[in-house]
Amino acid sequence: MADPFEPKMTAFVCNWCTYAGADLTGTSRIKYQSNVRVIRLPCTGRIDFMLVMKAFSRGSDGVIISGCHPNDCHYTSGNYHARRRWMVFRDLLDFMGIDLRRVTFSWVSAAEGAKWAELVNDATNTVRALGPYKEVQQLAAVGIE
Amino acid sequence: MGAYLPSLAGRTAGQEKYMSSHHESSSACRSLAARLEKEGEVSVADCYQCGKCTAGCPAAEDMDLAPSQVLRLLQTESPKHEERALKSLAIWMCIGCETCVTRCPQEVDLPRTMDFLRQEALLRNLANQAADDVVAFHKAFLNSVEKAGRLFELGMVGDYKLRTGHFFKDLGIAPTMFFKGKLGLFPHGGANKREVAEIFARARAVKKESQT
Amino acid sequence: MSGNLATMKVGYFPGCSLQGSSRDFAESLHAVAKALSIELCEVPEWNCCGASSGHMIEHLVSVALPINVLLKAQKAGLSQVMAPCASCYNRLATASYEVANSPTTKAQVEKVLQTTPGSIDKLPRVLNVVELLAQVAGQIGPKVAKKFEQTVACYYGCLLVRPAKITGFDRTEDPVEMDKLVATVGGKSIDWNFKTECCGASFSVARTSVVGRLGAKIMRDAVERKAEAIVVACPMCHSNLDLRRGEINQRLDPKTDIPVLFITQVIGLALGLPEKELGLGRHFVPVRFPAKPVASPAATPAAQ
Amino acid sequence: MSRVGVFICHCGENIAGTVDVAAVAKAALDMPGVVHAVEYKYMCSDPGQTMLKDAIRDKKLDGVVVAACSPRMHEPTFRRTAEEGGINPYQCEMANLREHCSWVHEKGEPTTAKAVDLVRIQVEKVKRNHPLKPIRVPITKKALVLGGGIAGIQAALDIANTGSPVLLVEKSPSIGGHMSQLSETFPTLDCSQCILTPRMVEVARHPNITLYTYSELEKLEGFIGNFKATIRKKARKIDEKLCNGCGVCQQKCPVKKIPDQFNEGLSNRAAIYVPFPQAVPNKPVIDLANCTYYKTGKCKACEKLCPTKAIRFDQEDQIEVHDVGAVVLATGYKTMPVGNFSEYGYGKYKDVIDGMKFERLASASGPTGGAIKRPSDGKTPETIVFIACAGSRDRLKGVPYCSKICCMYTAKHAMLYQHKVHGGKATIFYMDIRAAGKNYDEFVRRAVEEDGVKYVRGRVSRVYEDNGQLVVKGVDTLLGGEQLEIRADMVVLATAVQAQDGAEELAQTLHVSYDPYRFFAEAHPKLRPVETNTAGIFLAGACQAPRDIPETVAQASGAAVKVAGLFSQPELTREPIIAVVDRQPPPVFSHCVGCFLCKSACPYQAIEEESIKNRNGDVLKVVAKVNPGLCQGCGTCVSTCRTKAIDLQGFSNEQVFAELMSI
Amino acid sequence: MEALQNKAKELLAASAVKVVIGYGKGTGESRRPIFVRAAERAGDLVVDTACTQNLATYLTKAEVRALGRIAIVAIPSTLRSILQLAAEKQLREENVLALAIVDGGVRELATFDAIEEAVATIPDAIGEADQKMIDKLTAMSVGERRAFWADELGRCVKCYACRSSCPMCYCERCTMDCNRPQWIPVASHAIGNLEYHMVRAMHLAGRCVECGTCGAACPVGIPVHLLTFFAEQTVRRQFGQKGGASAKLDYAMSTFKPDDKETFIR
Repeated sequence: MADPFEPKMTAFVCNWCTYAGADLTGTSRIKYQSNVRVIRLPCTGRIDFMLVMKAFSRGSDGVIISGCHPNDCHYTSGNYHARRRWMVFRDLLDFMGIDLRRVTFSWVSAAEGAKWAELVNDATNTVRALGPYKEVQQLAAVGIE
Repeated sequence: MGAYLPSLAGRTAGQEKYMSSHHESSSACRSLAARLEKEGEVSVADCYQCGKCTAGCPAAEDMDLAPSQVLRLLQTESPKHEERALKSLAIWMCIGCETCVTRCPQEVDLPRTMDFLRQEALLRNLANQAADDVVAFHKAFLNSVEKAGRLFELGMVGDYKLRTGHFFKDLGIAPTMFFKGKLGLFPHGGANKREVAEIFARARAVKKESQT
Repeated sequence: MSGNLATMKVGYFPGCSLQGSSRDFAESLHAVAKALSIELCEVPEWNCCGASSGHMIEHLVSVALPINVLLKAQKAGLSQVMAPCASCYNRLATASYEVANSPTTKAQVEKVLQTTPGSIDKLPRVLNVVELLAQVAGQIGPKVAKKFEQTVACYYGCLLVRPAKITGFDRTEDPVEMDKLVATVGGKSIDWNFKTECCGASFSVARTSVVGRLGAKIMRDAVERKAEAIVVACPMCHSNLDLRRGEINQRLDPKTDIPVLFITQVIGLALGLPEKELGLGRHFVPVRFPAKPVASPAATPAAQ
Repeated sequence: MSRVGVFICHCGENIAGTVDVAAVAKAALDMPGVVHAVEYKYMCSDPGQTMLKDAIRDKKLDGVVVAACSPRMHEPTFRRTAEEGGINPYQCEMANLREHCSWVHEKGEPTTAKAVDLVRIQVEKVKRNHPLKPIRVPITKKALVLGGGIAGIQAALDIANTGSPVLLVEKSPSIGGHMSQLSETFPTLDCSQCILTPRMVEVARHPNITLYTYSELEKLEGFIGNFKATIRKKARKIDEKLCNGCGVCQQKCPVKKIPDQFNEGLSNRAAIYVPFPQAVPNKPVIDLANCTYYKTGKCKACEKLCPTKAIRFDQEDQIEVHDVGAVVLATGYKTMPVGNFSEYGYGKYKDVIDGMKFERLASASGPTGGAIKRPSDGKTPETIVFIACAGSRDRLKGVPYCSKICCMYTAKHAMLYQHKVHGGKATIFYMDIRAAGKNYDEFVRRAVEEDGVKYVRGRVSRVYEDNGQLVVKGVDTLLGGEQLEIRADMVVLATAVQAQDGAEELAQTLHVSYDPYRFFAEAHPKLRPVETNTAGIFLAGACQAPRDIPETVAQASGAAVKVAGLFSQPELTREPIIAVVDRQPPPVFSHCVGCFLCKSACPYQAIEEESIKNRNGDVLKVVAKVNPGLCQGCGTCVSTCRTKAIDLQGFSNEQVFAELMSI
Repeated sequence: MEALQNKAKELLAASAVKVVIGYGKGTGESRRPIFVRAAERAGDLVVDTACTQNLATYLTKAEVRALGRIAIVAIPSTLRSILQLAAEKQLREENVLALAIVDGGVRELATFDAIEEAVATIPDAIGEADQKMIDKLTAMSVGERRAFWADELGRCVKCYACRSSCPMCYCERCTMDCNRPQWIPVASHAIGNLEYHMVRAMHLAGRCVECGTCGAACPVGIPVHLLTFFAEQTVRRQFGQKGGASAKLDYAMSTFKPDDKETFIR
């Protein structure tokens, strides 16, 4: 624990808007913090809430979930379904005592390269400030024989 | 339509102007359009200058500015233009018949805008002289209400005449009115005078703080 | 609102002019209401609604005053309030609309009137006189004593029908409710162009010339289309077309002396109520059918 | 145990300049399952790709990870290469070391560490990839065109000319649509009928086109290449084969006073009628609502007098079902009913008319033979006022959008009027003149400069009638808002263009989306203007947005090409990135419990119910089944499925889970 | 009570149904589910306030299905279960007859429509104690909640009693049993337990009929039902949809409105 804490960020993004947006961040050479690891899925509709749970139990300190803006979904309505799922899942996370400041939901379009950089930086900074997600990581330790 | 200051420059310039006029600065830094949007919930930006309001306005021929021009002057957000609107006779000639807003394709509430401009013009002492009688009438009217809780027509007319000096105007019809029982010689009781007076007072107070 | 209640109870906001310049309107209204067994419950301690000047120069006042009236009515347990004066009607309606649709204004008004939160959420419904009469039109027909067999021009003016989203009354551009009432009492009403054109309203005092000009247009079209009288439901329309007839006639050739009646007077006449009760005597332009040219007292003095 | 090869691209300095590629390669070699890891300057170059192919062969690789640029850039490239190398293309994944790493982070250890992670993620994924085959779907090479206006006609002809059969369905008794009602057309003033009629006839004669007039689409099932269309042929009550269009029935029909829709009510027609002389097909139809026989049970005059005995009072609607591979929507528009513009007195005053009525008045085939006459008294209007934007750009009473064609047709109307009524005075009240188009602005200028049309910049507040004339109260905003009162003999409103009635319902039957104004929505506003978001359904003309004739025709041909392109393939091949429902040996059959919650989650109605039966055909279990033709692979169903019975090929639970666990 | 017994007798005698699932005497004051298959045993049926378990759980069990048409003694949550199961195509109208307990008496509900009407009259309220608890929890700080659940779920032994007692957990293979990938570790440990209960809550959001049987079934007394109750409530609050309201599918989590309102997506 000598060197300063660098949060482990996991991002689940859709292929058509946010992943493309992140590509644009690259082509526009906008720099952002390197903590994030992106997992690419076809659509936010494909993002199983279990993935978020697993990300935490796997030791992520923060999670980013992002896809197409409403109306822009490549699959017309995958993001609408996702949004509903998040609206419930987020409440449940909170109800079960998961710190919502560690979960960032966002719409980033293929044109919003800058927004992606900003998003990642904000999320990373927030989580860095919060420190490692001991609460859950401890849980993980408990009872694993 | 000549070129005008870009709105930003306009605003700062506007500030000085407002300062010089006795008027609390806070609201001053914002353009009339911006304040109208906040205080009156009317967006002059919605107006695309089709002129339908002017076309149907019964008072237009007594106005020095067409109603649509009044909106245009606000759209530029330049103090120069705002002042022209405030000094115009037009805002006082508006009868409030609501014809314009009833037909406006963009639902811009022009009567409300006119109300706003009249109040602002009074506040800044910019009211057009040619409208003195109109102003006098409205003041007399409200005065009467503020005092008696209800309008006392004879009193109001008297007050109006004092304010305007139109002593002989309408003198002819007065006796007839009286004789026809249409002019009460005494104010009507019945209203809760204090209450009404307080409403006036508090309203003015609230208005002020809403602007600061 | 079913049209045939034994006695119908409705809140009543006279407004200032009905106590003064428009006594005749008041008298005829009360007479007719009595005849149709409508109980007009005057709003206790009512205050002026601020029309026509309030909104012109002090907006917040112009909202607070009417709401204050409606709150009193609400306290008195009145579910609807009828304002005979079109101007009052419009102010009451507008004020209710504004507090209902603009949170900011609502908050401010609550401050001004120092009301308990929520109390201005369920204000009484505002009616104009024509709306009220339309509600009981069913009972008027049978009660008609002598048909009102004149051809008239129903003049609605501005504030009964505008703006639609606020008054929500009748057809904004081409209203018909008053015409229907005239028909129920056996009258004929003409189809004309100035039903809703403005007559100059509150400029009656300050800008008589405007009233003269606008009034002239209105009268001309009505007369050309063979109207024997103008029927109105607004004190300002009435005084502008009646009291200011001199001003108007200066711009008319030939001059016209057709009378201006309140809709309540028309119905009153049909119900056979005595002219006195209907305040017909108070008019400047005498009520005669057919109007024969008289040197109306209004004609002379206005010219000065 | 899988044998994965990792190929790290320097992309010149783009990656290597920031990421320690050698270190990445070294780290990769330590990853379980990786048997080969190299770095190279340009993986996408020929030598780079050859290197990849050789490695696959020599090192017997069964999976490949190319760590280079974004998969959105080169995934297709490297998958092809992998295939040429001898493995299934879907055994190749890309790690995005450029856009997501080297270009967005500073040079340094953390960046290299991230690069390694990105590679590991893909290695873990590729180890769980399965060989996938592109999906092949057969195509029925027959097109359905909905709407027989100029858009439908053009699309049908273009498709038919490529050799594919076309069903053209029109709901009214004749094709031709609005264009057949028009007088002359801007900007060339050539007569609409003259250019349209030949096309209509061509449609009728074309061997590849089957014409369904007076018919409607009832139902459309299936998916791209494999639609099933149910068409209702409404009963004309005549035998089209026997009828020779002599027209005796129309002359003899006792009911004559029915407002003629084609002439916008400016003339009357009989209860049995052909909509207009040039109608295709030129066969009458009986209007049940007005026919005396259907109202009273008596009459039958037409039947008695028909020389070919073609009248069939007992004729019923017919339902036909056809397989089609593609659909072109060309259902057109309607003009806004102006009833709600009471301030203009439309409906109250006979001489206040809309643009379409004016077209009929100006049309040589119209009720007045092309003479401009007032509907009220047949008098020639000496003064005429045109009001633009009657409904368009009007939030309050109309539609907020610009109807696009009005500026042009109003200019045309004024011009025609000036040509037909010498010394007539035409005034146009306008807000803006939108005349963007080839020779459009020139056209408008001509109206002003040569034909003396007066353009007044301002809107009209009110129109009212005053002894026999219409008083138009307008304003001239260019004169500083001066009020302007014109006493006109006739007023023409340029009414807004709106989506066709029933557009919403149709969109729902077809599962195409539509905008707030009920116009059908294109798949992409710029790049896919004639496609809908439902594969195999295309758009032409004003059913998508207000359009003029040139645009409509162009778009129709565009749609036709899309159809032709689709039909040119032997069969449809699609990315195998689709969802599948698992199948298990009996007695389980599938982990799917058949709750079908996924069904409502699917944006494409791709999920069907499949009954698993035993030999004697009794149902053992009903489970979900994904239609590979419809599924687009969004995976929404996968995350809805509680039993994890549905999975998405290419992004399977196992793959994604492994990716996550590798971090 | 007699009413019910007679009805059951009559139904079985006429073999209008093959079995009546109802409540019988359990140890002490408790009640246990019983399956009455012969008219003469109808007397074993008991109805009283102690009958709180949601018997609908048995409707989807193959063994029970095999018996033929089922009559089931139904408390409100049972009725909702029937509708939800119907909506999820797990139940056919002709195979089930609900014997709803309405203030002591018994009402025969043979059609889904009838049940829908009955359900429509049930207020959207859960037990007072449970509601209090939920309110208490939501009032806590997130840390306190985490502590609360860590403590509660710490006792979970993954016996799956909650799952097997739940009428909506009828899946033949639960996510829990899915091993490729192994979403949730088999062994019982804190994080796995957290994940497991999150899965249950999410899977029941918009489907939970709020019977609380899962909570009652928990051998170590974890209030697991609060999770599904909360899930159901947040669904109802945000989308106005409700589990077990109709036999026609209206599942909040597989439908959407373009204007669903949230405040957290940036």
